[in-house]
Amino acid sequence: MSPDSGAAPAAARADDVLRLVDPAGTLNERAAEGMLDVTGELVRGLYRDMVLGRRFDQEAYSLQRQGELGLWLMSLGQEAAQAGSIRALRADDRVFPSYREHVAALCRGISPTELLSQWRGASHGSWDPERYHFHIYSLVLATQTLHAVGYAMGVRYDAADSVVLTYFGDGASSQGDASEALNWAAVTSAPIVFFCQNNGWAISTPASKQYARPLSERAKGFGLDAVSVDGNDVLAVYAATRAMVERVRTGGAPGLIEAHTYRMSGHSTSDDPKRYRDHAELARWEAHDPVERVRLLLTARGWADEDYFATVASDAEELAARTRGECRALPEPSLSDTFRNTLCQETEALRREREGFEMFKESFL
Amino acid sequence: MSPDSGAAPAAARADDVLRLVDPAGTLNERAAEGMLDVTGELVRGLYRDMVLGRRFDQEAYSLQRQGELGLWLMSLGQEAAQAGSIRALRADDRVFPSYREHVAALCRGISPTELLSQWRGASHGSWDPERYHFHIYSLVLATQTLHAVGYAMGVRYDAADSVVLTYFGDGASSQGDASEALNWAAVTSAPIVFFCQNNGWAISTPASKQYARPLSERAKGFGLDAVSVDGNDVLAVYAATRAMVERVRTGGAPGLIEAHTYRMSGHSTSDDPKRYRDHAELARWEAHDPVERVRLLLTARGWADEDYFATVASDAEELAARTRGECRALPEPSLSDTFRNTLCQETEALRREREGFEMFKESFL
Amino acid sequence: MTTTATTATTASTATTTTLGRALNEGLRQAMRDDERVVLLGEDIASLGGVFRVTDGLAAEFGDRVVDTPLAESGIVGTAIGLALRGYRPVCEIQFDGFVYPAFDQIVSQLAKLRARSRGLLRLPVTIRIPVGGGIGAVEHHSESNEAYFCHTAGLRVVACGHPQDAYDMLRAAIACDDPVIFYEPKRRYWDRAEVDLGRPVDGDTLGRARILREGADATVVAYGPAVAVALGVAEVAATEGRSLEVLDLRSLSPLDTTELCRSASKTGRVVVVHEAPVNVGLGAEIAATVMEHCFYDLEAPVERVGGYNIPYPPARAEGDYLPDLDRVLDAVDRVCAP
Amino acid sequence: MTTTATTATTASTATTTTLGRALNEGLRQAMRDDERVVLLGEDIASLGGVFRVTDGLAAEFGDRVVDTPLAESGIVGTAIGLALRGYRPVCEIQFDGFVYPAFDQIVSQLAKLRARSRGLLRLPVTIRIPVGGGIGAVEHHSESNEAYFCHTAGLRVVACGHPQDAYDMLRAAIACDDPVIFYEPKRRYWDRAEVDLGRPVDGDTLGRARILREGADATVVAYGPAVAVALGVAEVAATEGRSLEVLDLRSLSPLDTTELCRSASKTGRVVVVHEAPVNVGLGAEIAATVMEHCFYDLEAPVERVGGYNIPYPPARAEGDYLPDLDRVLDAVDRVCAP
Ligand SMILES: Cc1ncc(C[n+]2csc(CCOP(=O)(O)OP(=O)(O)O)c2C)c(N)n1
Ligand SMILES: Cc1ncc(C[n+]2csc(CCOP(=O)(O)OP(=O)(O)O)c2C)c(N)n1
Ligand SMILES: [Mg+2]
Ligand SMILES: [Mg+2]
Repeated sequence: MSPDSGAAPAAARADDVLRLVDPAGTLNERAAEGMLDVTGELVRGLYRDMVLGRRFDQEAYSLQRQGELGLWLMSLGQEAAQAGSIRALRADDRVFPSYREHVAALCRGISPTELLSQWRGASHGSWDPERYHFHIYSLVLATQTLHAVGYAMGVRYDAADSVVLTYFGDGASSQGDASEALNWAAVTSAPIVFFCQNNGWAISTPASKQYARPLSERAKGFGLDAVSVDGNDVLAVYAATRAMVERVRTGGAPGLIEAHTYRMSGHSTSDDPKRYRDHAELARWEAHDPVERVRLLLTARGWADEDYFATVASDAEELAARTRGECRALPEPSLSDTFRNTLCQETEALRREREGFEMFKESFL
Repeated sequence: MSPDSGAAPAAARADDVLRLVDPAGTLNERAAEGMLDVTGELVRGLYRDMVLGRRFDQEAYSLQRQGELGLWLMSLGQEAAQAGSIRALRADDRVFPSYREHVAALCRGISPTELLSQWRGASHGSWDPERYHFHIYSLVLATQTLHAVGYAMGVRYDAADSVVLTYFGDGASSQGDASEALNWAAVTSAPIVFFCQNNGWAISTPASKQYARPLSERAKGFGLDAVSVDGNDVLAVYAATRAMVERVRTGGAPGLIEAHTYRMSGHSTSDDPKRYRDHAELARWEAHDPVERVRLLLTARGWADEDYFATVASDAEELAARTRGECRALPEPSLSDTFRNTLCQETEALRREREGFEMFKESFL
Repeated sequence: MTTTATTATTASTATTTTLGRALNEGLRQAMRDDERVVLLGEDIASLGGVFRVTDGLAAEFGDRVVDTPLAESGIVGTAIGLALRGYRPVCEIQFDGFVYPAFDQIVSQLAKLRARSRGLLRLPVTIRIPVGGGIGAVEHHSESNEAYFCHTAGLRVVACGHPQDAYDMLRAAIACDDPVIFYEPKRRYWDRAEVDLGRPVDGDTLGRARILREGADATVVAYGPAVAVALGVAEVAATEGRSLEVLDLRSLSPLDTTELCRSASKTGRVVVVHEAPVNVGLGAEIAATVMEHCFYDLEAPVERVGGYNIPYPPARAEGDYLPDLDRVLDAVDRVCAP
Repeated sequence: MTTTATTATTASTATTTTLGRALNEGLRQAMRDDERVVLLGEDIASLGGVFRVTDGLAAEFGDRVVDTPLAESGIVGTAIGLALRGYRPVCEIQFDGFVYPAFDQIVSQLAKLRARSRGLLRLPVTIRIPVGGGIGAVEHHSESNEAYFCHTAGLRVVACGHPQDAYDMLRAAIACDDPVIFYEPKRRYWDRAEVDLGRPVDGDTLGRARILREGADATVVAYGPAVAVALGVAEVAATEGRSLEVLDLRSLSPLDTTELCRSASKTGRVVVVHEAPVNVGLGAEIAATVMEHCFYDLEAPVERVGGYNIPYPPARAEGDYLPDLDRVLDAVDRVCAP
């Protein structure tokens, strides 16, 4: 691997990376034993999550190209890492995402409108974190990891048994905040799981320029429990996350999961990955597609037939159609709302400023 | 060890902590072999450094009590960690200290006046970093670790063979900057050694509230080479530092040394350690004094006689007298100097402001 | 945890105490009244903080007083998380100069999260910062950085100037559902005064400026540590036959423009005093605001007396840096010149 | 590394190009002239930066263009270390809203190290920051945070408004021995103009404001992205028979008080335009300064047109937030009202 490339597919990696299903769809029964009861229902559900997530991402991408969104950050290729981890949580386990967790968000019930609003420029964050137990996106890298730790301290104060999970990237790991969070969690034994989607790249910067040792080792150095998983293997991600979350729920030390995956698109619709990475790398990863191997597994086991696949495909198309429709119908934001949402109790000064703005605006009507 | 205490003396620690001389002054020949050629000259020199450093610290403490200094941060107990590490460097190896490295500073030839100036309130930093290859103190914790890494990148650009060493504390290790620096050094393979004086406390906060795993393990997790040493054993510190510095000088990966030592005084002359720690802990550490064990070794080996000890003691008194005299003679700072030192090229705006100040001040003469 | 009822106020709660102690009592009372108030900071538990403002609170409230790892971004970042969980964290920043590592968490997260979430999130976080110079401290321990936070939308910024306000304003800050940067004038921690520790929480103390001394010839506007200087100036000026009005801003953002402009229009002459550098400081906003609203009432340009545009000097030169009686009187002379 | 001779300026170096390209050429020339100039930033090497300002430089200068780990405090902190070793680092902050993690390194280290070392240390560090809104970006990508740095003693803060200044000022910033915060108006990166790429380095471009258009009735003061707005306003006002003077500040700290006050005294009416929130913004300093020096020449209070005191809004509402032609013309009407 040249020093200037993102991570290699997990296949080429050391044995300490957990994998249950290989790219050919073969389930490693021995590895799964004791970790996971692999049922058709479970695998079908995860497959559906991934297919819908991918279709949604593709639709959002098109909407950006059509000028309906200002920007889109694609989740293509990271479906397994997201669906596998979010489905391993209880509905009331609190999630602090970064900004690319669209598949996870959909699994939590967040609607296409709520997800697109921010990228259309209609809001900065639109869903109610309380309703979905899923915080709004954080664009300033790694800041959410500290929020997650604080929230987990609160869970501990409340003697509640929910667990907090925070997503962050290989690039974000270099921020001081990320390290402060890992350390803080270890020191306070807060009920939290850090989930790193290591997709090999931070915009144009390969993971090899981001760190010298795997992030899972860093986490151990801070005193966290840590595991590495094939992030394109949804069952491995699911199993590893569930095991860690349940351990943390019952008082175990906080942990980190490093999921090795790949950002198959550019960083965003503004990015041109051809400027900094080889097509060959992408091709290598295409052979490790997270969705395909699950389809193969479902077929091989007879857990799903063509009807099932057709239903999922048509559900995906329906989601895409809904996404298109709702995106265009998104209401325009108003500055008055930003004024009103700046503080809980609008100050006199702010009210005067808002009224001045509104009067001026009206003077043009 | 209760969770609310600083670290225990290295004696009570695991075997992976390097020690060459025990508190009874016995040299572990086997451990030293290959690492260090222990000569009378070497040990006498380090002994002298420590005695002078301790006497200087004591004098500064008195000066503060007499109102000559605004504040003093005592180095008592950390003489071995400092003398052992600084003496393992070449004179042109650049040092980025924190703020308690008085013994190291004296070893580099920095004068008592230069050291006291800041604590008397006569300057913020008074010596020339270029002259002593020793940066001014950094009071904002861990910030200097990044400066050190940047400087080391410059050394590498210059294809020079000097090494950078930066001091920081157990408390400072929790700052985001410290982690960014460890990671940055590992990624760039910068020629740097991080030297942590883990003295068990950050003001009133015990190391047990600062991290969950030893800092040396954290460093390894970032991809640095790391060792733990008995920080009260000057030969162990010297040997470990020299080995690591020479490895780094010849192209080895950057490293971290965690020296377990103890802050035998309060955090500063403003601090009252009785509020937060047991006298018993101090007593335990007194039995591990860094100076005493070297005296015992020198005596046992016949490397020093009473005459020698008397000479060192009188040199120490001379240093103390000089310290007293020079402190009182320190010139008062002037605001005009701060004006002139704010920018290299004084702007018109600043010149006008300075002249305004000077005229106003003169109007009272 | 559940919120207990507010403790009843009793009749005889007035006592003579220091500003630091008044803050301590304010924290204690807030923690007794609401179990969701938690304290985060460096050395605030067993030590009681380097200025002892949290003295005794760990003993009474146990793990609700947290000695954190040494990381200011972590302090504010985790406080945000706690607030999202329904807590009311009060953070202590050990000294003014150590708030900068937390700047991103304050400016991009704490201040903006409510607007970013379309008003769905509440961030009742108080950040206590001992502020200013005059105690002979080493570098980074005498900073006045209020202008940074005043310029940041989404924060409320306040500074107390004497013991009663310290108590009242701190309680109001903790009760406020919005983030508050709470400045404590460190060289006034030991100032003593009669303080009523039984006053009910009054949100108004957080937003209203207050006339501390009425006067006719000019207004001296001050806040935090400079309030005592302004009062001293008024004393001296009175002996010279000059009647100065002293306005304690208390709220630095938003400004109480009504009270400020009322006084400015009345006297027609304004001097602003603060320790922070004058350049792009809060005094500039006050001057611009007064000009905007009282242009035709002003007899002279607003004078600003504050720090120079240089880093805070070594302690033995700080006397020349801090706005003192002489410099403020000189400015008063200038605005009053015919 | 040794410093090579300054490349000779040739006669025909004028070319039509964009502001972004002018910056790129400025960096290239600076790196050719002085081997101690090194670039640090995220995605600046193979990608050439998200705005392509460093395009092609890694190919020409190899390891002097560093794709750093993703950590802004690290970028500025290591730049300081490099400067102490004798280098002249130029840091790129990817977007304005990402400079805050580096705030402590900028404010307590970069700005203060020279004073802290009694003038023994030099910190020739340039920090390039694409600034401001108007490009339909997501949150944290449209911030105008110059006031924070202007209020910080020990820094020079500049903003370029058009391609020639972009080139000249960047070269002067890199040549300056003091730290410079260099703002690039991101929505003007694609503005084209004739630029002379052969001009010698001239420190004056760093400190001097410039009159871009002479006028008699009022002065519009602007900088960075607002300069084009101000010029547009002057165009429109001219058609209405009003003659506006347009002053491009260029240097935000220190202010060129001489030029500012000359123009203010001449027209007697001043409107300041910037994108940052007005509250405790640079406009406040300009208003206060003008009042202080030109009190008796002023016909009306200085008007400030800028961002409201709220976090930057979602992109589809930014048109209402940014000072535009209408809002500035409205302010011009106010200052010109009899
Ligand atoms: C503090 C900060 N600095 C810079 C950026 C600009 N930026 C946005 S995404 C990104 C790369 C992030 O990489 P990674 O953490 O690996 O996440 P990924 O995009 O791969 O999901 C950068 C540099 C930012 N958002 N925040
Ligand atoms: C960023 C920052 N926060 C807080 C402080 C206040 N402070 C000064 S020393 C200290 C404890 C430092 O402990 P450690 O790093 O272990 O060094 P030691 O004092 O033990 O040598 C604290 C909290 C500071 N100087 N800088
Ligand atoms: Mg990534
Ligand atoms: Mg310590």
